[in-house]
This record gives sequence, C-alpha cells and structure tokens, in this order.
Amino acid sequence: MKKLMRVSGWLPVLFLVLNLSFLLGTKVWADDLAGFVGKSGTLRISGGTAHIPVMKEIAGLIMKRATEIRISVAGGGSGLGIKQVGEGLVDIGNSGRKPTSNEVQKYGLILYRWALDGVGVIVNKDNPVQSLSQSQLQEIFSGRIKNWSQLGGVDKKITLVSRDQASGTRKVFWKKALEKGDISSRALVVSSNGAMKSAVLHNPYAIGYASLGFLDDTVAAVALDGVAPTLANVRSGAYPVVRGLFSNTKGSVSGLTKEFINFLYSQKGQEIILRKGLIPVAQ
Amino acid sequence: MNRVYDCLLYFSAGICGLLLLGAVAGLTGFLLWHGLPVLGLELFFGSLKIGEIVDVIFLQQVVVDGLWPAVVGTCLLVLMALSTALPLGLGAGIYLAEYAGGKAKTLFSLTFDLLAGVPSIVIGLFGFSLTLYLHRQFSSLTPCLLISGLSLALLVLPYLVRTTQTALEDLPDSLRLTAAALGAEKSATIILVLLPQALPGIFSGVVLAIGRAAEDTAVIMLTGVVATAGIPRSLFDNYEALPFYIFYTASQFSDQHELQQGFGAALVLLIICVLLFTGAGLIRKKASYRLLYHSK
Amino acid sequence: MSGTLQVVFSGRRLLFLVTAGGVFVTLSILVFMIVLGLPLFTSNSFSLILTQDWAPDRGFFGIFPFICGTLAIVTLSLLLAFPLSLGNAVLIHLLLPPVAAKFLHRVVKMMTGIPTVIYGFVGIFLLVPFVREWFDSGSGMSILSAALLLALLISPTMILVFVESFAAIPKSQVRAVAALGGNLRQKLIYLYLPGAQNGILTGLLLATGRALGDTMIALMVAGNATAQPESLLDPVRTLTAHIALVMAADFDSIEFKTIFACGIILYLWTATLTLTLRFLPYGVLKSRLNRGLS
Amino acid sequence: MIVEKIVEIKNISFFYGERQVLSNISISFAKQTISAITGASGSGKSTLLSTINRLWEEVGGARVEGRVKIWLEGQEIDVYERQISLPELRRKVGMVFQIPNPLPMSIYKNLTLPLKMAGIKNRDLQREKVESVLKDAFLWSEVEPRLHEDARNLSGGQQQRLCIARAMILEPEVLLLDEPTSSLDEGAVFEIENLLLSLKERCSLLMVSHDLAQVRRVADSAVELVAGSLQ
Repeated sequence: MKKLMRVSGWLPVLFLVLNLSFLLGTKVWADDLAGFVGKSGTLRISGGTAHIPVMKEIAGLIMKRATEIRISVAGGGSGLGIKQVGEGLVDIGNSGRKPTSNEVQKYGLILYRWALDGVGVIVNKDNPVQSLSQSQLQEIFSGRIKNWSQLGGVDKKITLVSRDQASGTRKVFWKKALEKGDISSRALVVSSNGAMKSAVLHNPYAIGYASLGFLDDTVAAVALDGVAPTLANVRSGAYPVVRGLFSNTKGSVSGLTKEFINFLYSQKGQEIILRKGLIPVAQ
Repeated sequence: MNRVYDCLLYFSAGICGLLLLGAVAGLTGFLLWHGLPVLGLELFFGSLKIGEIVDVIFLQQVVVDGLWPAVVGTCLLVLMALSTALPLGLGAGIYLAEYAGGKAKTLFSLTFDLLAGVPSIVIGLFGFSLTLYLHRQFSSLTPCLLISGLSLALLVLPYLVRTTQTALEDLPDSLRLTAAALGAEKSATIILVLLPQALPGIFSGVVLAIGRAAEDTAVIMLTGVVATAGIPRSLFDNYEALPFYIFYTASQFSDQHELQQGFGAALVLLIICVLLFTGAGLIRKKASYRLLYHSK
Repeated sequence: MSGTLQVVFSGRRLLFLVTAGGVFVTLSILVFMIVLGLPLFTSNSFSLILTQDWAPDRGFFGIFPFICGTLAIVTLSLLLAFPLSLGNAVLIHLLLPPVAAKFLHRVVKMMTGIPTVIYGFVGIFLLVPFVREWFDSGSGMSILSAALLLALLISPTMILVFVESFAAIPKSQVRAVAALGGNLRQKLIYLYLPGAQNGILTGLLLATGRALGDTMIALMVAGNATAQPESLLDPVRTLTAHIALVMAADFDSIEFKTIFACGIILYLWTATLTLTLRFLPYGVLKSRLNRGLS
Repeated sequence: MIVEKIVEIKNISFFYGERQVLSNISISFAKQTISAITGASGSGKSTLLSTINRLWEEVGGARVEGRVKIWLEGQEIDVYERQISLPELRRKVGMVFQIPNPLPMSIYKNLTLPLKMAGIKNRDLQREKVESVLKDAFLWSEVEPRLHEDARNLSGGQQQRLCIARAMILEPEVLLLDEPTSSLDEGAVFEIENLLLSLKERCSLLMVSHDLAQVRRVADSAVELVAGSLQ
C-alpha cells in the first residue's frame, strides 16, 4: 500500500513532463506532409519487398511528424500483399506485379501504380562474368549450366538464388527473362529482395535477381544481351524485364490510407522513389 | 595397451571440451567484436538527441532507425505472455501436484509434456490460423501483439506447469503432515506452507519462461511481428521485436550501418538472455533465503 | 486472510478448469491443423503430398524433400552433438578438477540461454562463408552448416542431462568399483555408461525434439532449396522452414495447405518422442529434469 | 616368534578441509591375521582404513600427511610414493564396505568385472575363478542357479558375501573390511564371521568394527581409536 502511495506521488510530475514534451513535439510544417499533422490512427502495409525501402522511408517521415500515427510495414511478397489487403488484414497491399483480373474482381481492388521497376540479374562484385545472353541465363537457372567456367569465369559451382512462390519479382523474372523456363529446385530460396541482394553480396559464386531499387555498387548487375539493367534503359524500353510497382487497396479509400497514397504521388514522394532507384510514375 | 586407451579417453574428452568452449568463445567473441563498438544510445534511438529520447520514452517522439521499438516490443511480448501464462501455469501446477490423482494426473501431465514438445513454429502456425479463422468472424482482428502474446503464453505454459508441479512434489511430506497437525486446511497448507517453500523452484521456471518468450522468433514471425512498426499503441497493433529484428537484418540488410545495428541487436539480446539465465540461480538463492528466514 | 483461503478452497474447481483448459488447447492445436489441412486429405491424396517433389510450377506440391531435409539435418546434428556432449559430460563429472569442472558446467548452463536466432545470425556471417570456401562446393548454405549450428544448440541440453544422470549413480557403487581397482576409463565403461543408460537416452530424445522443432537455424543457414539433398553440402529446406516460408503464400492455395501437413508431421513426431520419454523408467532423474532443463 | 608385517602406518594425519580427523597415528598389522580397529562412531576408524588403499582420494577436499607401507609378495612398497599405480594398489588391497554394494548387474558380472578391469579376458579362466571364489564364500550352492540375475535381488547377507567374494577374486594380499556386518541380521553376521576366519590363511584382514563381542570372536589383535588418536 505504501509503495502505491509513493508511486502515485510521482504522477503529477509525470504528467507535467508528458505535456511539456507534447508541446515540444508539435511543430508546424508546411509541405507535402502537412496533410498528416493532427491525424491519428494505424496504417498497415504489407506485401511486395521491392516496395519496402520506399515504404519505410515514407512511414518514418510521417511518424516522425505526426506522432499519433502508426504505420507498420511488412514484407511477405506480392501474393501475400494482394491476399491480405483483399481479406482486410492490411490497409495497403503492395505487389510487384499487376494483380490478375481475377484477383481485382474477387476483392474489389483498386490499383495504384506509382513506380516503374526492372528486375535485374545480379552476381557478386568479384565475378568476372557480368554479361549474359538470355539463353545463357535460362540455361543457368534451369541448372544445365553448372559451373562459372562454362561462361568464362572461375572454376566454381554456380549458386542459384531464387525467391518463393509469393514473390512478384520471381513471377516477372520467370515470365520475361526466363520466358517461363524452369528454375532448378537446387536453387537457394530467400524471401525478399533484400535477402536476395545480401545472399549474392556474401557469396562470390552466386547469381540471383532483384528489383532495380536494390542494385547498387555492392553487387554487380549483369547486362542481358548487352543491355545493362539501369533506370535509363528501363525508361527507354531497351531493357525488357520491366514491371510496375503497385499499391493496392480494397475499394476506394479515405483518411490515412488515402493520404499515404497521395503522398506517393506528391513531389516529395516522387523524390524519395527516385532516390531509392525506381522510376516514379505520375497518377 | 590400457594406458593407450586411457590416453585416448582423456584426449578425446579434452578435444570435446575445447571444441565446445572454442565454439562458445568464437560465437560470443564474434558478437562482442562487432557489436561492442555500436553499443550505445545511438543503437537504440538512432540520430535522436538526448532531449528527444525523453520524448521517445513518453511516446511523443518516434524512433525510426534504432532498436528502441524492438526492445519495447520484446518487453511487451514477455509481459503479455507471462501475465497470461503465469496464473494458468501456477494453477495447473498446483492442481497437478496437490489435487489431481490417479489417471487424471497421468493424463493431464502427459498432455502438458506433449505441449512442451510441440515446435514453436507449430504453435505460431496455430496462432496464425486461429487469427485467420477469427478474422473471418470478426473482421477487425488481424495478427497483432495480442495474438503473439497469447501464442507465446502457450509456448511457455508447460514450463511453468512443470516447474510448479515438481517444486511442490519435491517438498517433503513431513511439511504437509506438520501443517496438517497444526490444524491447517489443505488450501491453507498450500498457500501458507507449501508455496513459499516451493517458490525458488517456481521462480526458476518463471525465469526460464521469460527467456523463452524473449528469444523465440518462430512464433512471432507468424503472428504479427513486422520490420517497421514503431511502438504499439494497443494490443491490436503490429509491433517490432529484437529476435525478429536480428533475423530480418541477417537476411536483408542493405548497408553496413544496418548490419552494425544487427550485430548490436544480437549482442543486446544475447546479454539479456544470458543474464536472465545465469542471474536466475543467484536471485533464486537470495529470494528463498529472504522468504524463509528474513521475515519482517 | 480467511477470505483468501475461502477463495482457494472453493477454487479447487477453478484449478481443475485451468488445467483442463491447458489440456484442451494442446489437443486443439492438432485438431486445428487437421481441420485446416482437410482439403489436402480430400482433394489431393495425402500420400502424394508425402511422397512427391515440390514443384508448384508443374503442379507438384509434395513435401517429401523437406522430410528428407529435416531428417538429414537432425541426424547429422545428433551424430555430431552426441559424442561432443558425452565428452563434455565426462569432463565435467569425472575428469576435470573441481574448479574447472564448475566453470565448464557454468558455461554449458549459460549456453542453454543463447537464443536460437543468434546461432543463425553468427552462422550466416561466420560459418557459412567458412563452409563455402573450405569445402569448395556451392553456397555454404547446406545440411552441414545447419547441422553444425544445431549440434551446438542441442549439446547443452544433452550435457546437462548426462551430467545429471552420472551424478545420480550411487556413490556406493562408485566406491565399489574404485575399491576393485577400476581406473577412470573402467569406471566409465563398466559403471557410468551402463548406469546412466536411461539418462543418456533421455538426453538424446530431448535433444532430438529440440533439433526437430528448430526453425531459425535451418531457415537462416540451410538454404531452403526445394530439391532432395544428395550430399551433406546440398542446401535443403526443413519442414519448419517450409512453414515459415510458405506461410506468406496465398491462403487459398494448395501450397498454403501443405504447411498444415508439415505441422501435423512435426506434431506427431514430437508427440512420439514425448511418449517414448514418458515411458522410460527414469525415476529420480525425471524430477531433476523437470526442474531445470528443457 | 617373529611377526611378519603386512601393513605399516607411520605418522598418519588426515584432514578433511580444516578439520583434523586423524592425528599422528603409527601402527603396524601382522600378516595373515585378523586385526581389528575399534572405536566410537566418528573416531576415524573408517578413515584410517581408507588411507591404506587411498580410497579417500575419491572424495574431494581431503588431505593426508605421513606414510603407509605395505609388503606385497615380500616387497616393501610405500603407498604414497607412486611405486605402484592406484588401480594396482587397489587390486592388491581389497575392500568391503559397511553396506553391501553390489553393482547394478548380474551376480556373475559383478564377479568378472574386477577380472576384466585387471585385464583377465579369458572366459574359461573367469568362469573357473567365479566358481572357486563363490565356493570359498559359501555362496555357490545358493546362487549357482541364478548367476545371471540382478545381484541386488540377493538378501543382505548374501550380498555382503558376494562383495567379499568380489574383493577376493583378484587374490589380494590385504582385505580391508569397514564394519562388514553392521547392516546385517544375526544369522548373516555369523556366516560372515565364519567366512572371514576361513580367509585368514590366504590374506591379511583389517577390520573396522564397533562391536566388541565380534572383535573378541574373530580378531587376533585389536586397537582402539578415540577421537582420531590411538589409545
């Protein structure tokens, strides 16, 4: 009992500190984020992992400004994003492929394509093989070419890295780069673009594929039939393995979800998208 | 010839010891080497200044590039799991030790043994599918802190039951007889005599349970933990947690800074868990002494 | 005071309900998985799931490679961990001078507190590159890497159980052998190993359970490839890792349903282990086990 | 008559931690006799016995000062001078304990274990020795049909005779007996005493006992220990 009294004696002090910090926390800003200030609530985002860097950055910005807002960002893959938003488990479901008309109809999805992305083949920086033909790529991923020496590289086994079934990146890569050819079951399986990049970064003999947003100088992007996977080549249409990045909602939305989607198309939002290595698309 | 065998025995046992110690030293050394340099306020609060950190603690400021939300998430998880499992575990433990008898006792304790053996990912799967099922009934429920906490409670429940039960059963019967001879009812015997005596044993079970709840990754991975969420405002929010942060970073860090954060997080979790496990014995001794001899 | 007593006294029924609740939940885990996996039993024959390969692109949803992967990793880790644990238990209980033995015992106890995810984390950055370069085969993410880490994870459990069961051997018997001129090796062969048989088996079963149930190490360092393994250096996917990976899939798909098959298999395996343990005659050891070990 | 010594204890002091259990004891025992050590419980009788086969070393925290000499096949050996390995010493100096301690294995295996440990692997020889030692212990007729049953199923007196047989199977020169009958009933005591008297020809027996009547019945000589010193 005595203990309780002692604790309750601290309450006014606590209150004061709380209020003070609240005053310090609310500063007025006038820019694209202004729409969030004063709002509160929770926004759940999940799905495509190519979207994550952009989503995380924006979520951080918003939460820092409007501390009553909570935004959670999860991965899981495009398939999961579409499914979860459809079932109402999240507010925004991201996908790295266009949801099928079946999915759109079933759940009444509304699609927002806010960026253009390519799927690039990546190898370790130290790998001398940095250019492949499409047919070579298909042979590699089907497991028919097993050793880098067959491609003019070192005499080491090739480590294939692939993604799981829920991945939109996998689907696009499989369709457009492999032309629906086999992917060997000996391939390592990772569950996100980030994991793909770090797998290739750490294994000098690995080959994988990832969103352009994840390509930087830590890994080597492989030119496909002589065309490097760069933003410029995607924009010009020279690089073939291209896809849109979608954020999907169930039906038309309002409030926080709407503000978030709008921010993706705002000037600041498009800046962030570009900075993360993707090509922003106007609404 | 015998001498040769003897030497062989000493030699191979010695090798085993060295291998084990070497592995542990390698593991902790590796984490310390990479983790110690980043251990500091920045690891937890990112680029925030000291003044802002106070705001963080009162939820007026958000940490975006630090471990703080994960630490808070893990603490909340442990709290949730324990506050659910402790009363249940104690109750079931007392029942099994003092009331149940015959077939019921065998059957019940067998079931708790079964539960103790169920892999954590299967418990996570259970929590996840239960959520899916409930979501179809009440659309507002999604994987969240509440579900994770309850699933973890399920994970640690058998530890609590078993430690309570054995702590009570290990007490000498003379204790029960003495209490009975003094005219105490069974319930009074349990509360006033047996439980205080069994407390050290029960306590070690609680510590074990905290450790399990804090380190488990498989359960929460399926039931609501996410990479970025901030501090949860309610039981129905997503959350971050230390072990998941470590797993996430290990597989998909994008730069050196994130990797460093991962090492920092691993070191923090290691320190927490090891302190919990080794400190438990110490506190246990002290607690039982205070309880039994230092009454005020 | 009497108020509290009253509550507990009438609370006998409450205690029973609590206990029964725990029992109910344990059983409902299995029921839930069977119900949710039901479409699997009806639409696709269950035996196909158990025996086929995993190739969703071609319509194969078998989890056989994952069963193989799980068994391969668990077996190898036990093969590695058993002698290691026995050696350390012998060191602790018989060979080392008291101070050193106490130190090693402490370290082993501390090891039980190391989170699994940390083994995985260190494994990725320390062990995997090592295995890749040393054995010069593929990615380094392999049965071997996972089994090595898993061996480290399960050894403390085994060592502690072994030491406990060595300690449970009556001093009088130890003296008898000593008085007959038995040296350490002979004590071990003629007294400790046979005397601790049940303890050793218990330790092995407990460790097997832990190894079977582990998710993080396999998920992080075994590579998760869907092919059937052919060598120790092949990447594999375990049942547990399959659950963790595919749970992100479309809930209505067959792929998603297969994780319930994995769940059921894991549940049945661990239940068998628990039942075996339960019917081992291990008397004293058991209460010791329940108290401190998992 | 010249008495041939078998064991000589010289200035033995024994410490258990800080506590001194034996202080400066010197005594010698004659060959092929039964020598008794008597005294109240806690006077250090058993400890004194354990200094001869160094069994105290099995328990931590103890320390010994002084010397113990034994004569094996006429050769003088200092027990604490590493002239003889510990296992070898214990094979030559057998010991029987207060509470019978058959090992958790069959009767037959209890008896062959010391042989195996001493490197005697010949099966026929083992069988032969088992039979003769059981006969010597007046146990053969009782246990012959159940040689392969658990030794712990025997009665207390039988167990103790088995333990004596087990100690004798290596043909030790000295047999240490630590209150060998105190846990047994009267009939069994009588049988054991008979057995001990019959063993006298083959080896020297050192027996700790607090039963003065027993000492009078079987011992050729006796000394008394009081609080760790000879009286």
